[in-house]
Amino acid sequence: MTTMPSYSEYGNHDPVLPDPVDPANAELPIDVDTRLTLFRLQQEIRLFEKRAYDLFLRGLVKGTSHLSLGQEAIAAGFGAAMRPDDWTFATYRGHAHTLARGVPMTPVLAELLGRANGLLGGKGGSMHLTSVEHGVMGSYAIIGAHLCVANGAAWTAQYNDTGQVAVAFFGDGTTNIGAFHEAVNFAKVWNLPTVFVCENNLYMEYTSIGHVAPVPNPAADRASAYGLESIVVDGNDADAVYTAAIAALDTARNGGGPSLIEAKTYRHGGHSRADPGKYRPDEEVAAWMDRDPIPMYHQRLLGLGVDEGRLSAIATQTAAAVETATQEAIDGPLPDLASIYTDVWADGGWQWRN
Amino acid sequence: MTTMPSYSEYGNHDPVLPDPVDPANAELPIDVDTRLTLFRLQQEIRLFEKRAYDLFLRGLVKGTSHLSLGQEAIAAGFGAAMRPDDWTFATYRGHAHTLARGVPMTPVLAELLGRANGLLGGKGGSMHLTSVEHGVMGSYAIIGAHLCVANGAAWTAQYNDTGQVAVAFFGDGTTNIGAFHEAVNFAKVWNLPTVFVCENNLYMEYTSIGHVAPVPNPAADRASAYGLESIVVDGNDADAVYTAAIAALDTARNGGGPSLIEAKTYRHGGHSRADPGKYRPDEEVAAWMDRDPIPMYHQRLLGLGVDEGRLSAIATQTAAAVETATQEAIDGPLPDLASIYTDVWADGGWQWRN
Amino acid sequence: MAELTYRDAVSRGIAQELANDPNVVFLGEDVAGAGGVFKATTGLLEAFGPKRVRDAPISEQAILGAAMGAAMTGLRPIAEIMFSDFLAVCWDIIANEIAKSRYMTAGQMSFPLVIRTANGGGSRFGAQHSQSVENWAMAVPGLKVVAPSTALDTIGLLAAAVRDPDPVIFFEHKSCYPMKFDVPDHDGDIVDELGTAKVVREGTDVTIVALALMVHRALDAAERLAGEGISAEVIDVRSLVPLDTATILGSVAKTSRLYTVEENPRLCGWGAEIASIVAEEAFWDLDGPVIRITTPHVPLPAADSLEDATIPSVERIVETIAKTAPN
Amino acid sequence: MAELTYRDAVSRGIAQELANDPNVVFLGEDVAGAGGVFKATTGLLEAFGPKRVRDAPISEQAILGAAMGAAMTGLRPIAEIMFSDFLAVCWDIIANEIAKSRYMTAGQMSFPLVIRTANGGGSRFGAQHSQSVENWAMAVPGLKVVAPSTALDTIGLLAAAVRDPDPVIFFEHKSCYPMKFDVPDHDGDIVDELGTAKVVREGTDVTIVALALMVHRALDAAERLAGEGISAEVIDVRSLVPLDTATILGSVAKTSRLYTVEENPRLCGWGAEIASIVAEEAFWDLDGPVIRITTPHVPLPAADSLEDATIPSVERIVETIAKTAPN
Ligand SMILES: Cc1ncc(C[n+]2csc(CCOP(=O)(O)OP(=O)(O)O)c2C)c(N)n1
Ligand SMILES: Cc1ncc(C[n+]2csc(CCOP(=O)(O)OP(=O)(O)O)c2C)c(N)n1
Ligand SMILES: [Mg+2]
Ligand SMILES: [Mg+2]
Repeated sequence: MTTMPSYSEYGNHDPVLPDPVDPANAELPIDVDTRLTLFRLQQEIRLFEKRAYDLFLRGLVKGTSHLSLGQEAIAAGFGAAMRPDDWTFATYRGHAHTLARGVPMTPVLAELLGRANGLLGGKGGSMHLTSVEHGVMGSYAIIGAHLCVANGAAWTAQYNDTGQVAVAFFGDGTTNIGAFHEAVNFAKVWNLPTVFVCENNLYMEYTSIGHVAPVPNPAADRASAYGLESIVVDGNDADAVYTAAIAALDTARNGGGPSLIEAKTYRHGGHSRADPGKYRPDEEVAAWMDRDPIPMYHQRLLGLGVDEGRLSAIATQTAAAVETATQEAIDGPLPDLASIYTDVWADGGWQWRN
Repeated sequence: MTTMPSYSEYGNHDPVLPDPVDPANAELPIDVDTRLTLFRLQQEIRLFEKRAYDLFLRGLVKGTSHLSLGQEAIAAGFGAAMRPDDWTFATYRGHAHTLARGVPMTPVLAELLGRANGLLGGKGGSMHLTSVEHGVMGSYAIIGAHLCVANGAAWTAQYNDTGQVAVAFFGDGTTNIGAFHEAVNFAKVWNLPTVFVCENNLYMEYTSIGHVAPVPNPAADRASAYGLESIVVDGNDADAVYTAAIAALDTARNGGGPSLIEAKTYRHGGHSRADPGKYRPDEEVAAWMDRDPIPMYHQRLLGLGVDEGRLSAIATQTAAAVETATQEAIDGPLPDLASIYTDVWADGGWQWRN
Repeated sequence: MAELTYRDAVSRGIAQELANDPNVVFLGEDVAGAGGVFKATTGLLEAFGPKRVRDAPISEQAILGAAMGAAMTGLRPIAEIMFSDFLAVCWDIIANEIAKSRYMTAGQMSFPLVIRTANGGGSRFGAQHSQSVENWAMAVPGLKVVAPSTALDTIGLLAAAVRDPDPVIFFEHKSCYPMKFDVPDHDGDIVDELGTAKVVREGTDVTIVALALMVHRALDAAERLAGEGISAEVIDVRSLVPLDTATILGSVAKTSRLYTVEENPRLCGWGAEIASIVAEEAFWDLDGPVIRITTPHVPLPAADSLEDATIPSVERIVETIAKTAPN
Repeated sequence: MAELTYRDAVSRGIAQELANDPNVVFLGEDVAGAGGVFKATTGLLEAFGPKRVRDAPISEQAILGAAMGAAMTGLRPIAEIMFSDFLAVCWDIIANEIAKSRYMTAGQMSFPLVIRTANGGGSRFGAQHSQSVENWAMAVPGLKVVAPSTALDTIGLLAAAVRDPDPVIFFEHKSCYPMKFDVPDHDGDIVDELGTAKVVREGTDVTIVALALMVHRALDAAERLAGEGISAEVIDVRSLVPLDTATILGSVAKTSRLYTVEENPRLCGWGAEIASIVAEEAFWDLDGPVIRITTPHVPLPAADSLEDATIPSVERIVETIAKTAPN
């Protein structure tokens, strides 16, 4: 008799609760300036994305949008750890990673609104944020591909011996697609300086990762298949992420080849703007909301003796920056329709015939 | 400083030598009739393929062809272990697996010659041997796909609770492609009765698997990534293969889900008819020729007290069958040109318009 | 007569076929528990259970491989590929395996399966979630290709696709999902016929051939052209393979002028195929150039203002025809 | 004047470009140590070393992803996909990523890369190793598409492709590899120009447009047609994107009759695109139907006798034209 796996009801599976915070992370050797940067980056992403969400509700953001609310510590940890000339490869859930590399808020928000002053002049939209100038080498909306593309940048670094590293972010659900396998394997075979970072937020779109992956840690439990070390970090703790990032980046820079890091986290909202996220057990949502990386990090900094005033100043500055960006984005003109016909080719045009 | 992996020269890499035969395999609880079947199947494949090779040299086989000379124990082991209603999914290197399921020699050889009495009327060729009647559900020439397709047959078995099993054969090089990952993972997630059999013959086409895979056992070392057991068998010992096959088939039939088996073996010739196989260290080739599965098995049977006469009778019968098949294939007419326009659709035709 | 959205027509069509034949099964990503990201498959899991309506990992090759292997062994799978852009990640299974295996095996195997996928623009999703790729499928021998424009056609053509013994790629248009249509009351199952185009508006001066969302725009354009004294016949192609060339050639014989309205980018679209058929077989019927109105040969931009100016609009159809048609 | 096979022209072209620019790199399966399964890349590893000529695992998505990422960061990769049929396993990287990323990023990135692949039939390899899929690439905005028919064109167009700042899919025809061609002595690099068709035979009665292997058949057919009193002009399209429509339209203006000879299966081929362009823009020049001579819309059979009767042959070209052309 062949049997189907037992089917736990939708939205009614066992809740997956967060581990308690490891107090040792407060002891990690990270200087206060870096910690303040980590705090600031998380704040920026949080406030920016909350605003983006408000603007959806006001009907100003027309397409889809995928927020990282709750997952900010990962983008911040890597943003602070990466060298300015390192490369980020993000997914459709890429606002956080774009901001974390220093891209200003206005062009990002204007892009979400489809304005001419958008980062991509309105041609890319929320899912394709890119700023080559800041090392943000694209946000990719079809699962898996960008892991392969990141290897190519890493290859350039290896070829030119520049010490640059390519970092690719992706989700738990992505570990099931073929391109994930090809990319990680290829990076190891070619010994490329690529760091693969799985943000395991426990769900693909609406389906629990436990339903669709046969191992508890969908990235880390597969590392050995590529001769890599299994690495799991607390993705809600910026210090833990930062520390793991520094280690993996150093390894890559020094010819030690790729790493695969799995960061456990949770998104506060739904998968995309269309999704209320009702498939998640209440208890699970509540437990993870209690593990919100930002208040937690705020507490940590206070515990480490940082002055509350410095933290609230960062929050205030960030809020002001969001206001400015909002105004500039809303004031942005619509793109020139002629831009439909630009930039297919490197000559700036689109001509396919004479 | 980033470094490239050291590059061992083409055809000059370290030889990979076979393990010695495990004498315990002679003690495996396999009855003599089964062992004679294993012997006969290996003989049939060997003599058939040698003849196929002669016919290439005579210019009668027009396309390409990929032989399993040296790898016969794997097809034989599974052929003997499978239930008649189980399903085989083979690659372009599929003559062996087709014969091992009981498909007669004449239509297989005639197909290689592009004749009307070919298994596929000349429409498929060497790389696509299929006999649904015998459970040979296709030979697939693009790496990886058929592992996914095998799951579909396994799904039907699961859906109808028939106890049938789908067995997919593939090579070491295939473990690097995305479809491998998706297929094995999917089989485990859906708990499907699929048995994945990697015939590790140490080379992809002309490149040593050691150059392009980061783990020593490209299939078995990846099993844990899918929550599966790591299984390596001696692919040149039909008894070892048969025993592993029975175990995996039983597990699958009884609702225990998929297995991934890696069988170590070696091809005697080149990758395909175009390839002299010069990239292989002489010492390596010699050591594996000494480990030829057929003389080895012959010796085993004699050691187990089987009469030499029974073995030579099998050899003689097989040789006669190959002669008959050769004659019937060569005598086969060319396909009717009208067959170009048949069997695109289930109605037998090709019409795409009115 | 009931009102039904195109979106609900999809789930009604699937439900009808699951009820009709116990060998019909349905799989995809987020299709069961979640009812699909477009909410076009809600209620199916509840009605038919997890054995027949099944969620899959993000593994499009595995999904379509499973559909193929199941079809060759007796099931009749319906597989969802969430966005048609993602056909590219499993194109090998579609174009090289599913399409060719019946032929290569001299008819030993059949592939009664349907691949449903959300096609087309208008949702401001950008270049990787908005493509119209029906021409990719049309270009591959061995695939049937269908793209309905209304709720009724969605039910009927989906049923025909599921009951067809060959593989069908079924393109649902994302911008049609929310549209409401009248569906006449009907006893028993709604089952349409593949390979049949529909004259959705009769006319005498020009023939406009359109597909999916573009049918609605062509109809609006025809209405406006009537105001300018041009009588346009509008044909909803519905099925690219098999293709109902008789209906198209018949119309051109009457009007002597052909316009195609395509959402796929310009080069090698289905419009080029139909234009070429007409330029060969109805050449002597033609009174003027065959004109294709297409999305220009560029990837689709994301911003609403840009996207709307890229895909053929009612205005562009009207202007192009008014400028070039005799009246 | 030296004699060179098309096969050797490939390795000469790659070698020229590796020598010309230190940012040019080459990767693929079995391309370095083994010199390629078609022996079209022999000697490159020895001449340029393992840093620039590199073997890859069987991971087409990883290979093209690496090419794409390398191109956006300053290298100029040439990637081999062994058979063009296998483009289907990495079609996402090609059609959704490489083709669109420049546009989506408003020109922030460039993709100066070449994907070389062995295309076409005649080798009795069966339906999964014999396809002509140049039309797949032509249908995707953002890709340039080239297919040479001679050794000289192979060197020159490959060089032009490598030096071009945009992604080029370079289709080499398997049946051309063993063909020998005269290559004039030449000082310095051989560099041709994309987007230029060649009139390879002048004629006055009909225009035959062909690509790759079909150019040779069209030339043979033209020779035979001359014997029947029909003067055929033969155009080698060479580059599908950019497309040299001027040369084609110019020829049709002269002959008033167009025939396309395509190896890709019939529906939505490049012939349909050219036929449609002519039916729109040169309609008043035409004296009769535009006729496409194509592989029928079936997968390719493997047996030599069947394959030869499926792909357009010299006979079929001659018969079709003789039957329909004025003379
Ligand atoms: C090839 C492909 N299949 C399906 C999708 C649709 N899709 C978009 S996001 C997503 C879930 C991804 O889950 P995960 O990798 O966990 O990332 P997360 O969204 O949770 O960050 C899916 C299925 C896609 N974009 N590409
Ligand atoms: C997707 C794809 N890439 C490349 C090839 C060309 N190819 C045919 S066989 C082969 C090597 C396969 O090696 P392995 O899996 O070890 O099987 P073996 O041939 O050794 O039995 C390659 C690269 C192919 N058929 N399909
Ligand atoms: Mg996730
Ligand atoms: Mg091998």
